Formats: sequence, C-alpha cells, structure tokens
Amino acid sequence: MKFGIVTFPGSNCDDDAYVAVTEALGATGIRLWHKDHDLQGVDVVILPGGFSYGDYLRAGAIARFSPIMREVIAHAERGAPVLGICNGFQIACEAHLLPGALLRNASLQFVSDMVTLRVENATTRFTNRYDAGQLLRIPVAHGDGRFTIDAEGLSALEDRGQVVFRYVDSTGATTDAANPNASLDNIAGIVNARGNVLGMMPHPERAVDAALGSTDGLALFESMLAAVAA
Amino acid sequence: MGATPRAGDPAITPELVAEHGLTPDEYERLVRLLGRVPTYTELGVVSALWNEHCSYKHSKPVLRTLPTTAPYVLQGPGENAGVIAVGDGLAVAFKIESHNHPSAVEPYQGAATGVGGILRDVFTMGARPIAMLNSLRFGSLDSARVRWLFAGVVKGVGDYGNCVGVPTVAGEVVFDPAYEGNPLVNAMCVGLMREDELITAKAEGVGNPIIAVGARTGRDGIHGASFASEDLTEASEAKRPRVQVGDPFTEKLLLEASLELIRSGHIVAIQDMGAAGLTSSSAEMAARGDVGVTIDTSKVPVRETGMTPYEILLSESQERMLVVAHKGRELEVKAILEKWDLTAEVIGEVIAEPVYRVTEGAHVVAEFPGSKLVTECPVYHPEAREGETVKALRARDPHAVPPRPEEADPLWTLTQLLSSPTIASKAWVFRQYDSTVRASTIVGPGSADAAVVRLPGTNKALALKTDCNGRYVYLEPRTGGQIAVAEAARNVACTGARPMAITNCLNFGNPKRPEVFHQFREAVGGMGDACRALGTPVTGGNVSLYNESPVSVVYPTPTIGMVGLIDDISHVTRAGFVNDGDTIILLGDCTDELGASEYLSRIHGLTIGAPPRCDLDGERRLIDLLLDCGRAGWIVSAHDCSDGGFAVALAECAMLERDKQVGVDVDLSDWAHLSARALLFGEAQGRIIVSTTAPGDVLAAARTGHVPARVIGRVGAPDGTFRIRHSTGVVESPVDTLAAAFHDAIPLIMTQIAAATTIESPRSDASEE
Amino acid sequence: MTRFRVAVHIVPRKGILDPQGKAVADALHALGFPSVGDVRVGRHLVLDLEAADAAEADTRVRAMCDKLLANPVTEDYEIAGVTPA
Amino acid sequence: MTRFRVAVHIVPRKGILDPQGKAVADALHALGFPSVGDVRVGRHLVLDLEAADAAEADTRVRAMCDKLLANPVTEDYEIAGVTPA
Ligand SMILES: Nc1ncnc2c1ncn2[C@@H]1O[C@H](COP(=O)(O)OP(=O)(O)O)[C@@H](O)[C@H]1O
Ligand SMILES: [Mg+2]
Repeated sequence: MKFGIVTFPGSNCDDDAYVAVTEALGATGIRLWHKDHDLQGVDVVILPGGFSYGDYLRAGAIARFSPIMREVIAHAERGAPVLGICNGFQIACEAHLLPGALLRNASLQFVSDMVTLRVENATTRFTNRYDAGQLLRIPVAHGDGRFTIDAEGLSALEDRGQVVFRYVDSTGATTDAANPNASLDNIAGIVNARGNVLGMMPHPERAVDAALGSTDGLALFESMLAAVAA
Repeated sequence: MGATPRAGDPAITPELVAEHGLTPDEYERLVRLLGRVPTYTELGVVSALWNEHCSYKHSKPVLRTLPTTAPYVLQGPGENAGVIAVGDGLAVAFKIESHNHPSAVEPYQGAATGVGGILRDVFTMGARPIAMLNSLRFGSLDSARVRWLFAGVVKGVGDYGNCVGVPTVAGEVVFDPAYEGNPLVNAMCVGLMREDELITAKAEGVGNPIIAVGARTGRDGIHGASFASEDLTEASEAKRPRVQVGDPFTEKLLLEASLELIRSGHIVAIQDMGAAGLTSSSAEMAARGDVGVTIDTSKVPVRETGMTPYEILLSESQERMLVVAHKGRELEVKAILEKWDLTAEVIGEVIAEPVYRVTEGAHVVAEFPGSKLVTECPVYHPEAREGETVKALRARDPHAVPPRPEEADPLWTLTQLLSSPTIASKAWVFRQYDSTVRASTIVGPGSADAAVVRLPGTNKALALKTDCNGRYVYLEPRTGGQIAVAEAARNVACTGARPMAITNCLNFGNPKRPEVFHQFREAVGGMGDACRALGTPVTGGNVSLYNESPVSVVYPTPTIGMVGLIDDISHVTRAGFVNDGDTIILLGDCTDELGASEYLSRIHGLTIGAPPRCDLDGERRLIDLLLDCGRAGWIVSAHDCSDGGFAVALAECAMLERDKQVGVDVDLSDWAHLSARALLFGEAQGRIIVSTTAPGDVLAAARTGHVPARVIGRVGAPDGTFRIRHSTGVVESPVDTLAAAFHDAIPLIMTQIAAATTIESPRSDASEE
Repeated sequence: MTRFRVAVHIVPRKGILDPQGKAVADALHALGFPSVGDVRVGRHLVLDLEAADAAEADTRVRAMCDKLLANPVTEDYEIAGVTPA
Repeated sequence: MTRFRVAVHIVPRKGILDPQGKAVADALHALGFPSVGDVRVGRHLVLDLEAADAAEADTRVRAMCDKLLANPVTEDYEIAGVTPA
C-alpha cells in the first residue's frame, strides 16, 4: 500500500509522516510535491502538518490552491482516502473536503501538549483498529485548532457519526479543561459524509514510537492498511 | 583608484563619525588604513564591522583563554556555529546568540528574529536544525511592562520556531529586578548532519560568483548591530524603526533551499546575512578565505526603491544568505532557489586583488585595501576592578539575616519558593512551543533537568540545556562562571548524558566600566576553569555587552548552552520520582551555605553573601558516578539541587509533572549540625537527588568514586504526603498543595493581564506605569 | 487601464466567537476605558490593482474575496473603498 | 452620553516587511489575478463605546490606539469612521 505525503511550502511534518508510514508501519511512502499534478498512483494521500504558506491570511487557505490539490480533490471525490493532520485538516476544510472551519485557539496562544482523545467512531477506515470509547494519548501543537461549524452542520456530523475524536480528560469526560483550543463540542477530528477523508488536529505520526512516549497513533495508520485489505 | 563619494553623500564631519560610534582614535586608524578620508559608505561599513557585536574588540583577548579543543571538536569558535562529532559519522552543530536589545523595544519581533538568526547560523554549517532552546531573563513580573515583554518574547520565540518546524525543547526563565530595563533573550539552535556535509563560510576561488539568496533587501534594521552595542536609553527608543520583522515562512524555504544547495556541490561557501547584513557577511567570508571581493549593490534584489549602497550594505533584512558558488554553476544555483520560490542574484565576485570593493554599477563607493577588514579592527584591554558595592554585599553574612515570623513554618517558606516565578513551572512558556515536531523528542521541557532528542537512525540521543545563575556571577564572578558550566553539565548528566561541549552567550554591561570588565574577565575565567575540569570545550558563542538601562544593569549572565551525548536511549532518566518504595539517595553533601540564594532573594529581598563553593573535581566525580550508575540500570530518576535548594528540588521530584504526583518521606537528621534554613533552602552545589531500586549498589559505587552519598528516605507516603523530617522539625504537606503552588504561579500572574498581552501587537507602554 | 487601491474588510461572522475582540475589550477595560462595549477584530486588506474603471476594480476584488480572501463559513466581507491609486 | 461605533484601521507601516501581504499577493497572482500589485494586510477593529459626542469618541479611540491597539514600531493607524451605534 502506497501513502503519498504532500509537501507544501511551509509543511514541516511531512518528514514525520513519511517516517511513521515507512518505518513504524513498514508501508511505502511517496513524497508528493505541491507543484506537481501527479499522485503517482498512491492509495492514501496525507496532507501533513506545518504552516503552509506561513498560515498567512488563514491556515490552509493558500495551500488549498496548490496545483497538487486538484488531484487530491479528485482522489477524494473518487472515494479514495485522504488524511489531513493539523495543517492538513485546515487545508482539507478550506478545500471543502471537510465541513466547518478551524479558527484561532480561544486562548489566542499556540498550544503544544499531550492530550487525551476518545475514539467516537471506531468503524471508519481510519479507526477500525481502535475500540469505540478507547482513550488515546497523542500530542497536539497548533495555534488554529478551534473547530467550528453551524448548528445544522453539527447535527449532521453527529447524526452520521462523523465526529471521530474528541478531547477528553483522563477519565474520558469531555471537559473544558481537556479541550486545548475551545473546539466546538470538544471535537478533535472528523470524517466527511462518505467516510474517506479524515481531518484531525492531533498528530498521530508523533505517537508511533514508545521511546517518544506513545504508540497510540500507530493503529490509525494500521487501520488504513486493514481497510484496504478488507 | 579608490572610492569616491556619491552625489548626495553627507560630508564626513566629526559629528557624523561620532554618530557612527567610532572614537576619534578609531577614525584615525581608518584614515590611515585607507590613506584618505573615507566615503560615507565606507564610514557605514566600518562602523558596522568595528562595533562590538561584530568585532569583539573588548572581549577577544579574554575569550582566547577558553579551552576550545577535544578530539571530537570538528569546528571550534570562529565559524557560524561550532561542530562536534558524535559517532556513526554524524556531527552536531550548535550555537547560542543574544537578541536582547531588539527584544527590549519590540519583544515579539526581537525574539522572533533572534530565533531566525540562530537557525541560519546552524543550517549554514550544513546541519539540519533539530532542536531549539531559549534562555530568558526579565524584571519582576509585578510590572505590567515586564509581563508585556515576557508574553511578547515567548510568543515571538514560539511562533518563529513553530512555523519553521524545529522543536523548542528546553530553556530557562529567570525573573529578577536586575533585568528590569534590559531583558535578556538568548536563543540556541542545535543541528545534525553527516560529518562530510560540513561546510564553512570561507570565500575561495578567484572568479567565483557571489550570490545573494533569499528575501529581498529593505531598509530594515539599518545599524541594528551598533544598536546592540549601546546602552538602552530614551534615545534608543527613538531609533526603534531599526527593529526588523521576521518571516519564518521564508526562513523555512531558505532552510530547505540552503541544505539542498550545500548538498548539491554547486557552492563553495555560505553565510547568513545577520548583524550588519551584507557588509559583515561579505567581509567575514573574504577574511576567512584571505581573498578579495567585489560587490555591486545595484544588483542586490531590493524591496524598496531608491536604496543607496549605504543602506543596502547595512540593511538587516531577515532571511537572507550570501553564497559563493563555483563559477559556471549560477544557473543550477538559481534553479534550486526557484524550486523553493526564492530569488538568487549574482551580486559580486571573488577577486585576486586583495581588496574589499563595493560598487554601484561602475562607480566604486567603498574600497578597503587588504582582505582582512574585519581583523584590522582595534582591540582594547579595558581596566578591570571589582566594584565596592559587590564586595560589601558579598561580605554580608546571610546567617545574620533574622528570619521573618512566617518562617516559623518552613512549609510557608517552601511554598513561597515553589511559587517564585523563577522556580515555578514554566509550562505557561513551553506550552506555546512545539516541542514534539520532528518526532524525535524523547524528553521535552518540564520533566527532566535537560531535554533529550534522539539522533535518527541510531540508538543515541543528545541531552541539551541552557543554564546560568546571574546572581551568583554578580556576587562572585569566578565562582558564578564555574557554577554555570557545572550546573549545565549536571543537568545533562541527570538525563544520562556525558557532557560534551558548550556554547555560551556572554551578557554583560558596559565593558568600559572597570567593575563590568572585572565581572567579564573573571566569569569567563571561571567558565574556562569548569570547561577544563569537566572536559567540555567551548565551540563558539556570542558576546552581548552594554546590557544596561537607566533602571538597571543586568547581572553578569554568561549563559551556557550544554550538549551532552547519550549512548543508549534505554538509559534516559527523568527528574520525577516514579515508583512507591524506591529508595531516595542524596549524592553530594549539604552545607551551611545560604549566600546568593533564591531564598534570600524571594523571602528577604536580599542579594548578599558569597555564592556556594564550586568543587570542580567533585563535580566531575559526581557526574562520572551518576553516569556509571545509570548505565548499570540502577537509577530510576535524577534531579539536581539548584535554585531553592534541597527542599525545592525534592518537591519537584514529587510533582514536576502535575499528573504524576507521588508522596515522599525523607529524613535529614544526619545534618543536625546545619541550621534548618541552610539545610532546606541553601544552594550547596554538587548535589543530585536520585531514586533507585539498588541503593546498596549506588552507595558502594559512590564510595569507590569518592562521592558523598546517603540514603535519605523513600518514595511514596500514605495519602500522597510530602514529608521532610530534620533534627528540629518536620516539613509536611499534601503533595497536591505544593503542586498547585508550583504549577499555578505563572498562569495566575499572567491571566490577570492575559487580555492585555495576547492581542497581536500591543505597544510597549501598554501599562499604567 | 487605471490603477486602483481597494480596501476590504473581512470580519468574523456574527455569532462566531471572537476571542481577539474579547481580549482587546478586556485589555481596554483594564487600561481605564470602562465605557468600551463590544469589540470586533477583523482584517483590513489594501490591494493595488489595474482595472478599466472603479466598478470593474470592485468586481475583481469581490471575486478575490469569494475565492480566497474570506472564508464563507466564518467570515463576511465588504469593499470599504475604491480609489484611484 | 451616546454610544458610538468607531472603526479603526491598523496597517503595517510603510517600508516594514509585510510577509502576509506578500503571501496574499503571490497567491492572487497564482489564482489568475496578475494585475494585483502590492497587498498590505492589517487589522480592522470596530469598537463600541460611550462618549459625549463624535469628537470625543474619536479622541478616546486615538488614545486607545496610542496606548494599546497599534504597535508604534511597526504599525500606523487611522480612524476610519465614527457613527452613532
Ligand atoms: N524558556 C523555556 N523554554 C523551554 N523550556 C523551558 C524554558 N524555561 C524552562 N524550561 C524547562 O522547564 C524545566 C525546568 O527548568 P529549570 O528550572 O531551568 O531547570 P533546572 O532548575 O533543573 O535547571 C526544564 O525542563 C526546562 O527545559
Ligand atoms: Mg529550576
């Protein structure tokens, strides 16, 4: 299985995603350049974290128009998987691959921390290796992670099980204190209605190695392998 | 031929010379060098090159006394960064630098551009930056202006490093009225490369093109370097527009493009345009290669119209590089820059003739004979004499200070210390720093005495920390200099690392004052003593003088940036206690020293007494012992005693990470001969608190290693109690309460004014003061 | 063709939490401006462009807002002024 | 006392690098708006406050800009409008 990792100008978690996919997961990683038009036959596209175009104007707003994004959008429209992590989530929202938007953290501060996530939907092709309700320890590091969407959009997400991860405390409760950016309803990650595009603010690629404190992100990548095998 | 003035150049008058910061003697020297009156452009060039920041004219002779060699040192002082070999064909480049003055007037941009500059120093060596550290000093947080500076600096450090994608993994923050008018902002960068990728900034090869790379040149920061060599006064406020704006996005592109360039083999040398911009980068590259250069300012890509050669040469626009390429590879170089959406323009050439020549088109506007313009600079040996005030303060006996009534309860004192902003948790700071990007951070900020960053593809890791107690250096500079190095070494050793080498940032006042130069000479001497004793050569650093303001002179602060090497990441140790039942051992000994302590400062508002003694041989034995025990697998946790002394260090072991609290039960009655406050809060050096599952082995090893060691208690106590028994009483508290004092202190102070400090760009006097 | 300078305001849509506006309001209260009520913080862009006339400049900039400059999920925009540059 | 709504523009000072403006200009070019020249990105604040009259509202907001809202090192500001709220 081939994972394509896009490098936009200002991406800075592309290497981490590549290493997670190739070394921790043992899959094939292909580097995709933002100016190219060819996805080189990859099965999964990863839009990595970072500060594409400096996050100027709005996080993800300019990257969305990169040449490669036309191909990424077509790939998603074919129902093929796209994983947007952090800045990748922001790009995916700006590109309308996912509903809603990510606004400045309510604290107005960048937040870097280990957070606890609760798996809300373990049936997606990104989460089938987790159990529903399972708690994960995964780092966050972002300044614009406050997910927002209108009331109608929110109930649509809820109704279709599109909320995949929430920020919770160590007991699994969705408290304000556990919410690092004041995201709506503690939402940390969502999928699109079709279930093939996942966006999440936390960084699963930084949680694939016990030496770094958590391997809870690995199953996310393994889920994608399993989904293809199934 | 020689240079001639441009139309519109101001006449060279004594006033103009003085405005450029040249003394009459220095001006005479310049006239002799040229054999004529300089042009305005030449005056600008020389004022930039001969100011302290670039020339080290007051500090050089003292710096020469430092040890700089070891078999693993690949590059010592003199290049953009020092480089050491760490085995497996890998090398580590690292350097620390100050951005104090810019941060004092525009904290956000000042700190951000400081980070940008030090990143460039490291990647111009061919290394990929893998970690950042920052060492910050501010006045008291009681002042709204200080809170504004603090918040702005932290945001600036964070935003820049976060955007470039280099984890900020460690640092220190100290608050003391001494830094009220002149905060210190020191940033350190650590990079990794293969040994064969090392490149230096030495211009070579007659006919090779000189290429300006990266951002365009604007009128930013003209004379920023001389600004950094002045005391801060009202007048310097007026010079504010000199402060530059950073663009971390461009920096990230420049980083990738530079590494690609270096690895392409198309270039000979690369150097960042830092302080004094194009002038100092080109002159330094020429001097290192002992070649001549010629530069045409009309070819430099500019951002604004009508810029003069003077402005172009002295601009400190950020995110720019100067490259010497192999002749004939210009197009290849441009192609790499274009791939990263950056520009590259040939602006000059390496020439055989030994001159430094600047033209504007065909017109020569500056021309200096010889290739060593930078080294022609005068060198001074200022007078050094210890100040009487300091002598008197040091002579005062701390034991004679009567305790405050509240101190009858030592728990009160402990709580005060734990909530002292200098000691309290800095999570408010480092939560704003991405510490996990690059997925190599084994130990980030806030859980150990140093950060630990893995070297990919190996089982090794680096341990990194900055340290300096300026109060010690103030009260006794030699000891203070020694302790700064020893504490940094102890800190990296506590994580399991062998201390390898240091970089340093010497933040001092005006060297023309004898008491300041005394501090400088002695502190550097102390640093040297410690580096020799501990086997950690100095591979580079930075000197920042004139850190004074009408309000205060900073404590002399030689910040040490230490790099340690961990051979096997399975030996990484953190500071916090882990398992109930583990034995607590104190390595090293308690003394009755109380001078220069955080206790005296926080509880009594006093900076008096001599700092604790520093036994460098003892420190070396302590580190060796700790590393041996760690390798043997006996050490569960290790934390050194520093600010606040034993009681604070023990409390930190119990609750450094808020979600990992443990009880402790410790008995210090063996030290019945010491007063309780010296025992609990004195800052005797050379002490490490370890927890272990093999106390017998550790004690035996300590005996063999000639290190004092004693079992003092055990981890775990009923109901999470923290308890220290001593001969005259007991300090007892729920750990939770101590944790709250430690972890909530800075957030509480900062939320009072969160609104005032978190909007995008409040102005400096946004305060009631 | 003439050069125009067009100013655009991009503001958080009503009902969307504006923490920056709140922070500014709080800071102003703390600084001794208690009578300040609501504060909203948006973006002010000034673009320089070529167009046949002011109406065309306006249309062009609206297209830029729709495509890139404003996020329709969270922001509203208005053209605040078109002047010859 | 009347309530006023005051709009303020805070823009990067001329000559000061505006990386955001540059990124937006580059993006607009790539999006097919080649005639766009310079772009500057600043902030647009709308404040609600009480004052005796429009002149006083203006004076107050200038004081706020001087004290807090604008960074004199890098920014200029202008009062864009004072209207009864
Ligand atoms: N400015 C900072 N940036 C990042 N980490 C910091 C900063 N200040 C303090 N820290 C982290 O907080 C912890 C405690 O620092 P410090 O009090 O200096 O330790 P010690 O007293 O052991 O030398 C360390 O992990 C340190 O790296
Ligand atoms: Mg400390």
